[in-house]
Amino acid sequence: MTDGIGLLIFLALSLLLVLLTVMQRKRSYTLRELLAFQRLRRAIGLAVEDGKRIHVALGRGNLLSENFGSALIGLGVLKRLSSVALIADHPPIATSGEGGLMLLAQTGLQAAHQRFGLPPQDLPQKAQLVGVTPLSFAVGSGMEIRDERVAVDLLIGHLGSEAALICDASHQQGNLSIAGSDDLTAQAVFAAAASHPLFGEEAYAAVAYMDGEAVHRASLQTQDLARWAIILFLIFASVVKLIGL
Amino acid sequence: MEAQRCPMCGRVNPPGLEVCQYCQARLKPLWVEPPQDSSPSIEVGSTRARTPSASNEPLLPDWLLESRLDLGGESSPRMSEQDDSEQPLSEEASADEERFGGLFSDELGETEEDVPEWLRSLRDESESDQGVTATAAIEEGSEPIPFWLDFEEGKAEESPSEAPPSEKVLPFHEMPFEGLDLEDESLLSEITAEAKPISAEEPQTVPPFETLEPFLLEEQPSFPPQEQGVPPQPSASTLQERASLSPEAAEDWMSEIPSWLDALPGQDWEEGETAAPETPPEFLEGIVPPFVETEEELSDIEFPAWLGQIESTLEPQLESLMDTLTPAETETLLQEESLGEISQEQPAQSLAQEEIPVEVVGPLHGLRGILPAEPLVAEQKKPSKALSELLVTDKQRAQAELFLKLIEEEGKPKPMPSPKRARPHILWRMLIFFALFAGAILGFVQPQFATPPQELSVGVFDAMQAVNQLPAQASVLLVVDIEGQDFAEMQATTAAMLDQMMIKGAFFVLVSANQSGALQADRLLREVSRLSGHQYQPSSGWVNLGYLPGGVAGMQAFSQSLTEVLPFTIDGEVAWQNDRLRNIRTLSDFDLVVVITEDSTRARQWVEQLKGHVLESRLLFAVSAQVEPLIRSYYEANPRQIQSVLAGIRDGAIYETQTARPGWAMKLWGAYTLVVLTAIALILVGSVFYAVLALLNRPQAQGEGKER
Amino acid sequence: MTLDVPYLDLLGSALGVLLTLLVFSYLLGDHFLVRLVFYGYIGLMAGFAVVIAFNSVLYPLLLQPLIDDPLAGWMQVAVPLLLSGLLCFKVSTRLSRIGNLSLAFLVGVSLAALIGGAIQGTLMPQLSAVISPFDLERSSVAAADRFSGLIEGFLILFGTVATLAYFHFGARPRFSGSARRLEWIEALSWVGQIFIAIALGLIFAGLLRAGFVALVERVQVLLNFVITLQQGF
Amino acid sequence: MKPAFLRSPFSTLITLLTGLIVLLGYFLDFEPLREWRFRFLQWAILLAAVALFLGVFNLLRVHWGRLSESPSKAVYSLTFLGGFVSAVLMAGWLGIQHSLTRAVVDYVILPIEASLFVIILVTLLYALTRLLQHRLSVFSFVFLVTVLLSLIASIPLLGIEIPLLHGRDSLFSIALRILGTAGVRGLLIGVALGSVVTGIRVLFGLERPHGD
Repeated sequence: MTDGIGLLIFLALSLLLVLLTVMQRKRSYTLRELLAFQRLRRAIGLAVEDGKRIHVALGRGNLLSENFGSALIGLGVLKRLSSVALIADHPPIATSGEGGLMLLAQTGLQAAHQRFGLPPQDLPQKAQLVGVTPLSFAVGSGMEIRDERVAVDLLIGHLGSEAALICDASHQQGNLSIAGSDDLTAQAVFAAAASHPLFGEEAYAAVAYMDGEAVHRASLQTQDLARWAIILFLIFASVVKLIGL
Repeated sequence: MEAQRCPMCGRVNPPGLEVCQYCQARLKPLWVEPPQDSSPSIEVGSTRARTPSASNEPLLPDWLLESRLDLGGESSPRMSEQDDSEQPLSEEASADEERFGGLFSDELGETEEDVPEWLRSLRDESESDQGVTATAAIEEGSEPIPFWLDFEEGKAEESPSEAPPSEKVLPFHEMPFEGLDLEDESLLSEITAEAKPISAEEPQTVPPFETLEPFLLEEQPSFPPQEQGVPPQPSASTLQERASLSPEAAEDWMSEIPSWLDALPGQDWEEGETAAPETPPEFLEGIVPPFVETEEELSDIEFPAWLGQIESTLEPQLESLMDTLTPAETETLLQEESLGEISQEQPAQSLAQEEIPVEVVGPLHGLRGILPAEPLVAEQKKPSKALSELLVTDKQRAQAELFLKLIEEEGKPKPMPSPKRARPHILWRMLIFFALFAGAILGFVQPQFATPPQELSVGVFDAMQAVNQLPAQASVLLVVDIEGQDFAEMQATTAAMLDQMMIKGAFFVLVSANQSGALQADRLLREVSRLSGHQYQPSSGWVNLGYLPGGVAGMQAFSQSLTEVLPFTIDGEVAWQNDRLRNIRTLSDFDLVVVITEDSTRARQWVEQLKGHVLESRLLFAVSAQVEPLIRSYYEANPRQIQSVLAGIRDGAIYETQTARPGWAMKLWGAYTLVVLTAIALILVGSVFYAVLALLNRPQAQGEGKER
Repeated sequence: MTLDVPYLDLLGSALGVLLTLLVFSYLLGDHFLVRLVFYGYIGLMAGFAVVIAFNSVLYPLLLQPLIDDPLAGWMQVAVPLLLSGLLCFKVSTRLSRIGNLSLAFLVGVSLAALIGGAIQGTLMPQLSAVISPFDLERSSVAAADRFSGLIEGFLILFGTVATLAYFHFGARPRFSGSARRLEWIEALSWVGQIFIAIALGLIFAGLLRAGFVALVERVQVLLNFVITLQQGF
Repeated sequence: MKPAFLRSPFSTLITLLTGLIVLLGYFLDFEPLREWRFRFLQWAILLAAVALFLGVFNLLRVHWGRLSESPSKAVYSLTFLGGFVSAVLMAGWLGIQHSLTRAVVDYVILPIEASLFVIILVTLLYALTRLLQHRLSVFSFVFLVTVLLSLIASIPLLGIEIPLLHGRDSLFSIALRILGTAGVRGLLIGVALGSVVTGIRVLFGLERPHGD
């Protein structure tokens, strides 16, 4: 029974997403303002102008679990950033704590280079697996932040308490850190230690706020609709359970 | 032969005339300076990067510095060096130089192909559509917008009727890089709305360079002494002298250091001072084509579209102005014109001489290669009031001033911005560390400060019950998903429970969904065994299945068929051949499953994946305190999804207290409580301090924000 | 205080203490020695991870079938071996496209794990957990406690709804150029952020408590070492 | 801009097919699907392990390259390579449970990790105390107060336990637990929703964050 409901949820969300993507062409979905992304846009411009890099920490999420979702967002952000920063010849650097994520990041960066007709150079340095365990990943990322003239740190992916070390390295360098994760511990850390924390679903809106493509706006619209459907369902189901139907 | 346009009044004259039929100005120049390809032209509008020498002369705009270098005959190497070493801007600037050279070149026989791309687009555009902005044209051509274009654009848009009071802009006066403005000014500056009469007593070339003179004297000691004392009036002889200087001589002179240029930027020219030098220096030659054009050249020259626009707008204005003049004013004007004619005669006679004159008065004292007398004399005429004025609106002037300020700011040495690093507040961090450290030491040295937790937590009670119900020689699956960082806490949380299991002779199967956990699992059992006095060893006491890869998928597969998913131990030995594990085939065969983790996500994943494969009554969670808020809801759910949750050192200490076997948790408890107390104090003090600091700074920050 | 460190482990303890102090010195800032420690640590962990991954994954899934039964084993491992081989091309910039097939496969399975895991592992259990306090028939709670359970359930339901409302992205553009949500959503999301703050605050406090234990353990190790030295010399 | 599935149709198709097979295996109780799902998961686990190897290889390559750079960087890289080689030799040759390997875990890895956690602790406390300075908001205030109260409630204050504050069943604990649980549930549901929609977006090739 629950399996069937799961499939139903999947199909409904898929249908909604496709429909809303098509509808975006007629009427774009207006998004609320999120300070973090306003700052990010400005910081990217300044970083590119200043010849500094942008660092994306993709986390250490296992590819074969639901942690992969936030890492996908991190990869999407990396892709957009590389499109901007390649113009200034300062491509972003990506650090990860998982081999698969590193490969995906390298593939994304390579594609970005090819889009600009540039030969991909130093990919092993630009997208690295800096450590295979949470702490070694955090320590490795921290050292990359210090060594690579980074101006903006984006921590989007599955992280844990070790994220505090990355935020601290970023803070000590005077960087802007924008951080979001699917992990609650990481979110708690970001609440205190990041310049601009992204809570819960906010991290999943990063790509939409960066490029505003139809599919990303449609994603957020889908999430909005699904969320209200969930809210209605919770209220309705609670009442039904309470009256014993 | 085509009709020729008067360089003074701008009106069209029939071909063949030597003087303008309207203003009597000479149409054919008596002397034409041969085009000097090698003569460097000033860079107009260049935004060249600063050269090292420029840093010593903060007030010297780069464009001027470059022009000076060029004039000094060292342009090529310097330029090439710069082009190699400096930013692309330098290349752009040299490209600009070429463009302007092309624009103001005397080589009027340029073909359409020779016209720079941007200029062609500009011309095409102005021919085709006057309304389209030049900026757009440049953008279409993917060319950087020349800065002056905006000014021109603004000028072209000014309608005569709506034009605000126009104002004369002096050459180099705060807009040294504006080629076209400069040109217009050189072309027309002497004839202003006020129509200042130019007399021999009025040395119009002096004031701008007045302050330079001593400097020049120092720099040019080789000039004849008699020339130094020459009064500033240009006499006929000096004019002759100038005209007699050959272009070659001028070139030779130009190869010398033009020291007067050194001081140029330092001069603060007052607005309203006499504008053009009597004999414009050579570097202006390229930007004053109307004065040096031959008749043929004049007929061939193609005026830039913007100039045509100005003319077309000004001509009616001029005519209306002439109509409004009173007879007396007209007479005065005619007198002035006749004066001009007189002065025009002498240079004409001296044209036969091939020497280029040497300036003997004023700031141009000693200079050769300045523009010859003919244009000079012609310049003194006032053929047209309207054309004499460069229409510069207040807005444009303000923009120009702003631009100059920007350039000046660029020229000023700026202190290197200190690395934008946030102050790490090392002191506060060290204070936090040492305070906590001291608290911990005090806790160890004086354990009486701490009291053990007295309450019997429901979670601990349930866990104790589950362990107590274990049969002897039970098989227990320990999922150890911990990192080294949390080892101490997890050991404190689980030590009492594991001790109880060891007392019952339980056999452990260890597995971990992370790589560190695989290393830590062994250590956990070793430490508990050692501290509690057991003799637990690998193989006899436990089997470590090692790392379970694949995240949730791996957990799921493991839950379904553990023996297939993890057939070997961490050291690659066959796992399930152990006597104590012969009866284990599925998860439900274990007497108890304990998940030990510090990761909230993995804790949740394990709950979901073990659901249905393990009885709730046989599923225990021992988690870090950080995971408690998340996992406790599963324990408190209705119906309950797990048997119990032990969270953090507190539950470990309670467990030890209840079993009356003080262990690792109780050993740390005293120091722990003091450290927590210290931390609470630090948080309170620090937060209040920084909050007050923020509140105090707030009005200031708001004020700054408003100012911005 | 009793000594927990055996004398034979003194050397190891000394190394541990030295490393502890070096890492603590990181609080003063990044420096050469602490970097050496970090790089060595990263290297060690990478080495262990490789060996563990080999023992736990590559050996049982790729090599063991071949050892057990070479013929059948080849059939079994042919596809994963091919996929793995193709993935190895990813190390080369020029030939990396060849590895895209394997990567696409890996991403496909990962996405399925992501979607399936999120729906079945999080979404549905959490939804069910929000509703469950209202299911009085299945409740195992004593009748006396049902009322408080209901109150608790209502609070959690309200908090969950408010928290969910906090994430609402859709907004209405304003004349000022900004975009703001409807007023009542704004109000609900304001309440939602309080719940989020409390949840994250609790987790943060738990993280601090875990850290305190780590600190206390380190201090104990240092003290033990000092006492051992005092007793030994 | 063309959708991702048009730019890389082959990769998108592979991703879609494998994803749908595994996903349907999740949702539908249909034996062939389950079998294929299990097989695909096994292959993916293997690929993930190979990816780890490639990641470590990449790390080795980077550090190998740095050996020829400045001496300081070379020393760091040498340390990294030394650590790696010794770990492989120890764990691979002697075994994870060998006494030498255990000693390295006990006396090198554990002290470093535990000490790093102390650094994290100090960093977090430092960040917490400066929270109100950075963001003076209701959220920050509630967050800070929750942390403080939670810490206070976790230990007896100099031997005294306040009834309403201390203990897991105290009013304060219950209130915090209820409010916290609500927040946690909302966050988790939101994250799950975001994950699912992101996954669908990539699965159907509407976006390829890792490609063209």
